Amino acid sequence: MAWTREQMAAVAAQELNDGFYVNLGIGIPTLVANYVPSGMHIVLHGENGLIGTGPFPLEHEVDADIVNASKQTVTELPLTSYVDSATSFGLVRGGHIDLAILGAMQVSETGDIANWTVPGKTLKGMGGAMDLVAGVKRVVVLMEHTAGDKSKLVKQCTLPLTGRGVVSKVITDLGEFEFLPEGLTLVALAPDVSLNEIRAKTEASFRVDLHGAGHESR
Amino acid sequence: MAWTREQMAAVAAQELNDGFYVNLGIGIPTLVANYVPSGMHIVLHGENGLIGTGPFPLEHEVDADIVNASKQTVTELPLTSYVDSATSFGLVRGGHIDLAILGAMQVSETGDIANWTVPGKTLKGMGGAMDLVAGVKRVVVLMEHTAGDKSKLVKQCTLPLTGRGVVSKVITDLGEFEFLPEGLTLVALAPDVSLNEIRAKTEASFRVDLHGAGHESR
Amino acid sequence: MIALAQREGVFWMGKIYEGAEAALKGVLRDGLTIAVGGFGLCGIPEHGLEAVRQSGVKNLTIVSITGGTDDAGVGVLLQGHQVKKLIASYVGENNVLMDQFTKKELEIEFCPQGTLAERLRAGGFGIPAFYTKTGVGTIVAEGKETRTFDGRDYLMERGIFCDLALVKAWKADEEGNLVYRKAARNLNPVAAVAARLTVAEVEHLVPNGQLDPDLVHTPGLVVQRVFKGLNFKKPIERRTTRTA
Amino acid sequence: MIALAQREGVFWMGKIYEGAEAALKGVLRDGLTIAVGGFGLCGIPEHGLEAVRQSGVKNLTIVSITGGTDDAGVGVLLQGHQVKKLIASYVGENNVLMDQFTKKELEIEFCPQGTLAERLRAGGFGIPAFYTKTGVGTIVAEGKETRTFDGRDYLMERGIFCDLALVKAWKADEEGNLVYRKAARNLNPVAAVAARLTVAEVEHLVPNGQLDPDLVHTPGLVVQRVFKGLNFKKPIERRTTRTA
Repeated sequence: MAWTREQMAAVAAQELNDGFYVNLGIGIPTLVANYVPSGMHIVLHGENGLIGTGPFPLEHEVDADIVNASKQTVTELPLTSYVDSATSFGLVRGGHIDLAILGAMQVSETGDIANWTVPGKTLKGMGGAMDLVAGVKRVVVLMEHTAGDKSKLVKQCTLPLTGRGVVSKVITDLGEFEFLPEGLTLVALAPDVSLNEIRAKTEASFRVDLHGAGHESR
Repeated sequence: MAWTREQMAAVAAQELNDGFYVNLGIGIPTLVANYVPSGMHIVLHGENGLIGTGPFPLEHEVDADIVNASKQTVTELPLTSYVDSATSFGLVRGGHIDLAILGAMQVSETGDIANWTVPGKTLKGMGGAMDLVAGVKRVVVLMEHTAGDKSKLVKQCTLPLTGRGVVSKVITDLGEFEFLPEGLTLVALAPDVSLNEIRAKTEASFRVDLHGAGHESR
Repeated sequence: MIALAQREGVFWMGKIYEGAEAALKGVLRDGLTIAVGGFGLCGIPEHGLEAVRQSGVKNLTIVSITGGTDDAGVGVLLQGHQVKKLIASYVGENNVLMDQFTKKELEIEFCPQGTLAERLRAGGFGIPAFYTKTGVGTIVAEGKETRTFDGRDYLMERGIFCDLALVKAWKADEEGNLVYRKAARNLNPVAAVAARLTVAEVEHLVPNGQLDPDLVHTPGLVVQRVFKGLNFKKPIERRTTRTA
Repeated sequence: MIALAQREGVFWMGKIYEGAEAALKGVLRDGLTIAVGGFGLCGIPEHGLEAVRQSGVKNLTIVSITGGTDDAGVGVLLQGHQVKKLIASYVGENNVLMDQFTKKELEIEFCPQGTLAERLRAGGFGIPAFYTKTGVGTIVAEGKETRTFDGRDYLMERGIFCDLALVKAWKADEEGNLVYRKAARNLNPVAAVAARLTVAEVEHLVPNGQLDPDLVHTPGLVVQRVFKGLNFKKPIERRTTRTA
């Protein structure tokens, strides 16, 4: 049985460490905030300049000047600070953010990621996505394993890239993959998902190491 | 009769315009602050990050955290703001400071300036001098015309340069020189100083135009 | 402190103007390059943008994080077909923009958001170019120099310096010192340094001496004109709430 | 907000330490590159420097605006012959330094002050190199790439990233958010971003929630360790006063 979106978020939450500064992308990554282990100190970085993002506001707390990088109204925490866009992305580019958990349309077996545009569809722009994948210390992708019947974990991205060789881990509804020095490696399977099933649904070449691993990934 | 230091400062004060942000170097340039025409709005930029420098403090006002670029204790004004070193010099480099009035050891006929070190003497370092001459919109030098019997306005600087082709005007105790498109031009003489005297004491080649000029200098 | 003098003709009259139209008088013309503060609709110079719209100037190049929405932010200038080129990182919320882009009436230069902010800061701070790993190996790298430092590849990106910057702050004093409020700061401080003329609109105007000098985000040194905006709309792009 | 947990072993114990020695425990070793905040003696991390002195580590590379004085600022490290190389813009007030430099015990890389500050910011913000007109045509240009942009010459300067940054702030909260006071801010904010480990000493430590989030100059995100310094000397290099 494949992982649900919630379960995928829970798996991704295992990437968190106490004291981490984390950037969460829109979609499934947003759910990771619900799975921070209790007592763990995690600060969410919003690349629009809000460091220490709180939950959505109560109706009477809504403040047009407090928004996250998805332009949603949010709240402050007692530890919150604000910086300008150049500083916020300087922190990203300089590797000061420990972890980014992002969605993707394609990830290649060499760690390339495509998550900003589909040619022929409405053009939106990369926003801060290219900065994040290039700059954050560790990039974890949360995505469905397939789109229709096509693998999203590919030999080579066919969509325009967001970054090249930047992904450290991919968590799909079927399993968990690490980019290790030896190459893309399947390190966990969702319950009742077989190796044969995941092989059939994966275009990318990958190794299998379901025991250990994970400590030396980039 | 040559200009005194005070008179040189008063001549330099004619460079000021209402609303100017000005950086004053140590030595004679410091005196220019005493000749700001009354009612004129001038803000002094201290490159250590104090924008809007006030006068020296009264004894009881001394604050170790309020110093100018010469590390002297100074005071704030109601319009003062503080920035960090990178921002302060960003403002310099970006051409946001209207005028710098600086001392010099040599200025060449092409507008090179040497004012930071004399080989063989104690090494101190350029501090912010190279940033200022390269970045500020208009650089005016206040210096004695000669050192001993040697002209400080030279064909080519023999001392290590602070900047190349950056000086707009030189005011010495003997006269006032502009760097015009036509070249270095003597535009004013101190009282009772003759053209012959200034020619004899000046190594640099210069034109003479004691009427008009001054509006098209770089 | 020297009091701010009122000005006639060549005299300096201080930095405070009566509204957007007055603050932009003599400045607007066709073909300007304008840096616009704000992230989406948060912290946008709404009065300044409206005044540019009403002026009818055309062929503008706009530098901003987003293209705004159909009827707010930079979107108000697109409505009037006033924009020739947009340098932005995201344009997802604007149908007017998409229509003009599809018809090739509008040129868009996509720039990663962090690179965009840094290009404005660089341009404003006398740095003509810098290197970044953002965008290496992507279409953003096309036509740009790639260079290796310490074994890693980087792109060269150019600084941007504009004719005009429109920024929105929370408070200003008479000197033009600006304080932004919360996430409405965003691109405003770098837009403010990246132009020959910076016009700031603020919610509150206070006398000199009323702002904490340690809290000033943008020194008045880079701000030439300031006005107090009346009735800020402060639109919210995505109102999201939780229930207690 | 999630409370700061105390830590044993591998658990995170928050950022607050009891004094300089505790905050630098396990960090100091020979050969480190250390960014040091302060301008002259204004805003220097005096307790951190003293702890480095007492540790006796050697062959340090120090990045700071000045070389301090004979007995204060970076000067305390020179006294103990702990510095191999100094990257600075001004060293005029220190005889110990001059002596070591003359005897070739100390290497000095002179760097224009604005370039120095920008190199630290660049290094901390993932920019390996940038161009500046500062120093073109001077000895600072020797050995550096000169490049023409839009008809003007610029030098390429490299970012600096350090093993350790020692900074001094006025206030910090438990998160490590820092607020500097007046001209004591200077190099501290760029030093703080330009190191793998940043240790901040502060005059006042306050609980989270006590700092205005708009006033934070350095976000705790880049600050790993904080301690409250006792009995700051805050030496004044040139006490100048006027009479009423």
